[in-house]
Amino acid sequence: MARIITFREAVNEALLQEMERDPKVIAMGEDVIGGSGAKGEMDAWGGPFGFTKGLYGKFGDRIMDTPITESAFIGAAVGAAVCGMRPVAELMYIDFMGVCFDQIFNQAAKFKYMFGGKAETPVVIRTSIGAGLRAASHHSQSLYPIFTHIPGLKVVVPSSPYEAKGLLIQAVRDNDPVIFCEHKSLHYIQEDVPEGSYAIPFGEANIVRDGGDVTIVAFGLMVQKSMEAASKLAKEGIQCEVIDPRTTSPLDLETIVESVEKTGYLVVVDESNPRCSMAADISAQVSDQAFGSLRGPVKMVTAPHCPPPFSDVLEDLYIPSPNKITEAIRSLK
Amino acid sequence: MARIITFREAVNEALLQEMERDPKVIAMGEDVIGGSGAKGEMDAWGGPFGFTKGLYGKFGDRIMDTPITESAFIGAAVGAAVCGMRPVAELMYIDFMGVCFDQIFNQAAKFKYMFGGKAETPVVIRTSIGAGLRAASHHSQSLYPIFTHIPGLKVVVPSSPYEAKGLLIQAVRDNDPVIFCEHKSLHYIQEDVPEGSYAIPFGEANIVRDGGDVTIVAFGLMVQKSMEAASKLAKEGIQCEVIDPRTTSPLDLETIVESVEKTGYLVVVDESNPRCSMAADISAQVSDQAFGSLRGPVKMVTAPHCPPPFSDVLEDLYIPSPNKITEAIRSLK
Amino acid sequence: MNLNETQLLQAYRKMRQIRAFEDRVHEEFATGEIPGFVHLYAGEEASAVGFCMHLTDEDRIASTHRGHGHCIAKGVEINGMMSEIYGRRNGICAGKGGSMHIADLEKGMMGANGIVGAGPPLICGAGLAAKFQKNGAVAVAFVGDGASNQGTTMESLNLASVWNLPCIFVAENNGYAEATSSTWSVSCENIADRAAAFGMPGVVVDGHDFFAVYEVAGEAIKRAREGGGPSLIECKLNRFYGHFEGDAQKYRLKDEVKNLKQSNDCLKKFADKVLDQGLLNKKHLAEIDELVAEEIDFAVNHAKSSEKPNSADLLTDVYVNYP
Amino acid sequence: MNLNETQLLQAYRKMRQIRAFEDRVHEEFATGEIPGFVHLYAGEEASAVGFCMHLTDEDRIASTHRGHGHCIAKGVEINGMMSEIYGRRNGICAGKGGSMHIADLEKGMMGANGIVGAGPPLICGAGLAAKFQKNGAVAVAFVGDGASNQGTTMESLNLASVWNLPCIFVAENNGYAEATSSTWSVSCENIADRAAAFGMPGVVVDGHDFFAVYEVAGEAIKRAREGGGPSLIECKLNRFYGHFEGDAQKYRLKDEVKNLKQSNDCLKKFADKVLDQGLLNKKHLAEIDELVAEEIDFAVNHAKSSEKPNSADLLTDVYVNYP
Ligand SMILES: Cc1ncc(C[n+]2csc(CCOP(=O)(O)OP(=O)(O)O)c2C)c(N)n1
Ligand SMILES: Cc1ncc(C[n+]2csc(CCOP(=O)(O)OP(=O)(O)O)c2C)c(N)n1
Ligand SMILES: [Mg+2]
Ligand SMILES: [Mg+2]
Repeated sequence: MARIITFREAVNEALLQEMERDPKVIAMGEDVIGGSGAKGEMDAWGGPFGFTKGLYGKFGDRIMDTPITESAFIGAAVGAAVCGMRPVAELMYIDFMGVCFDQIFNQAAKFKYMFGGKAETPVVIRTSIGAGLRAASHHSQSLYPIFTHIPGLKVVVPSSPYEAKGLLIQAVRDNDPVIFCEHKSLHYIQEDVPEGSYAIPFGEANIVRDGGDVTIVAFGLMVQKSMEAASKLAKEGIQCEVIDPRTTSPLDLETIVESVEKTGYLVVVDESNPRCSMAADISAQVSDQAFGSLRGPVKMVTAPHCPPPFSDVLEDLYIPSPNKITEAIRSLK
Repeated sequence: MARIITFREAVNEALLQEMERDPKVIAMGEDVIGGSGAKGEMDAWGGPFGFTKGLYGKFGDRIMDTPITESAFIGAAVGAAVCGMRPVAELMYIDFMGVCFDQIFNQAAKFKYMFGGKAETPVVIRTSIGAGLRAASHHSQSLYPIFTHIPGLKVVVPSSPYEAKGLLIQAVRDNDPVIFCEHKSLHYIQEDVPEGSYAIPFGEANIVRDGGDVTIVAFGLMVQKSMEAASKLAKEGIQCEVIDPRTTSPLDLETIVESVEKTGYLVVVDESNPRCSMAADISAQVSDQAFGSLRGPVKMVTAPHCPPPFSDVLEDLYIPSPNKITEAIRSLK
Repeated sequence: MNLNETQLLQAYRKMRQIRAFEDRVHEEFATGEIPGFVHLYAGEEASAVGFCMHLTDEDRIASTHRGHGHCIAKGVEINGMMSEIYGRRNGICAGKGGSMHIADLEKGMMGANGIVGAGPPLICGAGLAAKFQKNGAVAVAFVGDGASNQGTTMESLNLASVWNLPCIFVAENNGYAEATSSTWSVSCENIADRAAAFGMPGVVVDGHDFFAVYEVAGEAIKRAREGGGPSLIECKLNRFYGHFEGDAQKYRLKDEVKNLKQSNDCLKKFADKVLDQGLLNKKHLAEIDELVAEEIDFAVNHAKSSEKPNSADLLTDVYVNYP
Repeated sequence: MNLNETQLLQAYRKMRQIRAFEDRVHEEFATGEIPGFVHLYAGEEASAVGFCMHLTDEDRIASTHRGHGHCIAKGVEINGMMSEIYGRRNGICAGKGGSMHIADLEKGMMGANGIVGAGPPLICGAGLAAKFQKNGAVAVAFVGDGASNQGTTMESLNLASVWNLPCIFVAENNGYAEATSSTWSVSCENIADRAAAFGMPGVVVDGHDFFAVYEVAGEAIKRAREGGGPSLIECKLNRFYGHFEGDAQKYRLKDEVKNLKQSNDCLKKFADKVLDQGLLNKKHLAEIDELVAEEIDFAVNHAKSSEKPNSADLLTDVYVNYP
């Protein structure tokens, strides 16, 4: 029996189930409860998007509001992780990473290595990514390539409610630091999601659509856009294979390479800016590993090399669209 | 007549000449003078590597020590730039970016765009990069891919004293924010550097060595390592063309593509970690633009996907070596 | 307090402009025509105006996500602002910035900011520039109570003190950072108490009282202009709307805003005082109210009927030049 | 002060170990055999030992780039430390961390740190974990005077206060951050004065006086264990070497260190007091000195004769698992 819920609800459910399962799981962030110290209701927000709503009622002090001090509370999550807890911290927007990146990339990511293997840092940092809300340059970026660049981090970019639930459960159970990137334009997407708990392993790509003519690799919201493009092209007789790697690090290169060996063509769709991006990363790795199979250049469909603009007209041009994807594919054939 | 000076001296001279030329140029950073408030000598350090030594004697208050608060003083440099000054701030190690990245990537980089073109932010951030000093994970990274990813920033990676002087002079005169990455293993490299002032334009690659068999693109210290590899291979009859793009953003793709059209083979040498790296970036762009000219896969020689290790044995394996470059090239042929 | 009639009229006019601007944006937002995130400054006007009345275009301010009031107080043109909020090509930022990034460097307005706590470092830079430019200018950073905890803010207090910069840090304590009370998030009684930790004067002022703000601001600014260094001033005030447009405000008591509007409206307080003391008369104020209503009306109509950016604009102004 | 003989011997032994360790590393560094950047703690021993004497393995500390003293005080094994500093495979971090990253989580030592100000947020996390684990543990962050200005440190003071964490922040004010005087970089009289800005007790203590540190530390730690929340304690002390090995120290007066060693050596002060008061005798101390000298000698020889890592180690321990 189908149980249709939103991405938001899927994330909430994953958190709830993991907090029920393991008392070591705690959560923290700015207004993840909402109302601390105020005279009105507690749990007034549940995070700016309501993702953590209701957890306070169920888990009390295991979920904590924080002052606006990302270095301190993300660092606290990292420190608590190394001391045996399993914190899930919310970095409200990935755009805010610039005030707390050190605790993520020099501390969490490197402890295990620097300490000769003797540390584990099972922290999850949930954060929202992506353009589309007319939220302008400081609230619309897709900075996961920066996190992907850092050895020691795992980076997850879920593409749907089903994926979000299973991947977040895995993130909480995972023993390495995980950056979990929730695209703001997916929040209200709905789909059938099992009520029970399930974990989707990291580093295993999902072949969302089979096809023999061209391989599309896409992340997060871009999987949806790629599926639209694939449907259009199918009508013209071009069969796209759409691959959602789920995690940028680790990356399931094997599945991508296998597909390219079959299709001979690859298009990577990535909402981040183009330079040193995931699109470039996958293009380069596939060129390296499957050069002989490529029958045309790997095409990259990304945001342009500019900050996310505010105005709707410009923002719509900024975000990779199904049209741009179909154009890229047509340019190959 | 040859005038042989070190990289360190070349940088010092560039700063000195620009500060003499333009009273708007000011400099700041932790111990860039050294001795503020102390009872001993002023100008006791001139920066941890002595790069700014002597400037205090010449320019007094135009060079400033700072407390250890990178967000505040890098942000102050950015703010002063937008208010008509031309600050050169020293971020001692690029590894420290995590405590001040916001002021760089959300503020400096985006002002012009967000403000509809009405701001200019001519700030230079000098910083040291690279492994080799056994300085371990927090003092050895080559994080320029992260800065290259950000629209609005320019990123310079000089490869020699001559290059450093000309590129830093350009950086100070440039009207956009510039990240200037000085490799620690280049500090004492010497070469002939003109005494007079000269600017090397951004986005114009330098063909360091001509060759028809394979193109090597390399940055910073890696140019030197690539030249070693090229000399070795020349003895075996393989002629490498070695290209130093000088700036990763803007990138002179044209020169690289022209070379690849000639040689058919490309190896990119990049000391940063491999994922979403400059190696991947150039590989992907060349594959896109010159697919038809490539006669083999683009090979990437980078640091592995791990933090920089401390022990000399491990660090030597971490840094791309001439050997690894020649191996990559031999694997092509 | 030595404000002449012209100044009093100006103060009232600015505060009324801000209020009318915000009330109208609130209404217009509800129609769905204004895109993005909008944070309104209504209720806090006395702070922005009390400070900016002392400033010229050479003096700089840095603002927050809640920036409309600071912009207007600093002289940013209202039509350009409204067009910007509507994402139009003739917006003050060409439609690229929106509500959270309005800036006008010619007016000394260094930008609203999407990053909490990003302003204070920038203002250290503005203060530093003023020192080198020897123009006697000062630089003012407005931050919220939430932002007052941010490391960037506290680092800046220290830097401004160490470098003896002509900077003023204004903590606008409106009681909340989003849904979190400042009584909870700020670990000391008054934000201004933190001034002692940075060797500078700290003053708490009633942010609903324009005259009190004006006076305290004047002293700090004078001191800074004369080389006396930075200050930290906390304005205790209230916001009349939610954190952002769309906020259900359940963290507030039911009648909180209603009561605040009655007891702590800076515009009402201002009017009462100037009328009481016979400094201005009712006609003065009524004329301004009417004029401002027309201005805002015009700005909205102007914005709505203005063109949106076109596709060629997407890639302009990323760099001054990029080969 | 209620230290029995065993405790006094332990205190002296730890301080002597640190001193001997650092003096020896200083010598060995000069031979060129020790790679990388090394920052020595000699002169500051009373702080690390004065605090760590109150702690068990369940209690956590976070250290700085100048970490050897904190490690030894917290019980990290000296041979493993020395091997680490020499980059050997049997180093406490398998040769991957080096001097700036020595850690031993089993001993509650969360790491030296290459990033100034990185420790305090981590210590908030350790304090938080202790709260959930209900083990009565506390968490102590050591920071320098330079680090005390860093935003991360001040944010952590606020967070620890707001969350009422069992954390102690120890500002080791040795007068300098690199070549910069703390009288210049810290914009108030005492770092401990900043405690008021975060609603916690702040205490200044003579960091050359083990007994004074021990007492102040004990109170703060007791308070934290009992749920009374965080404290900020400033130890005024001195470092006997340069910022790092190789520092010419021109920012110091010529005889500064020489004089300090005479007047402000925590080991001398300790010895004088315990001998004066007849708490220990000369033989006690001499035995320890000798024992420690042997320990350090052994550690150095052991390190030098130990294997370096091998190439297979390069890619291990980046992740717990990575498919
Ligand atoms: C670095 C950063 N963290 C969090 C946010 C999200 N955010 C935007 S406004 C805000 C609350 C700010 O509160 P305060 O400083 O009191 O200003 P007010 O909204 O009350 O004017 C938060 C948490 C942000 N924009 N930037
Ligand atoms: C974020 C950061 N900024 C700068 C540095 C470089 N640095 C290392 S130690 C140091 C001085 C620290 O001074 P203090 O905190 O007083 O500690 P001390 O060295 O005196 O023990 C500096 C500036 C760093 N490692 N990290
Ligand atoms: Mg507020
Ligand atoms: Mg110090």
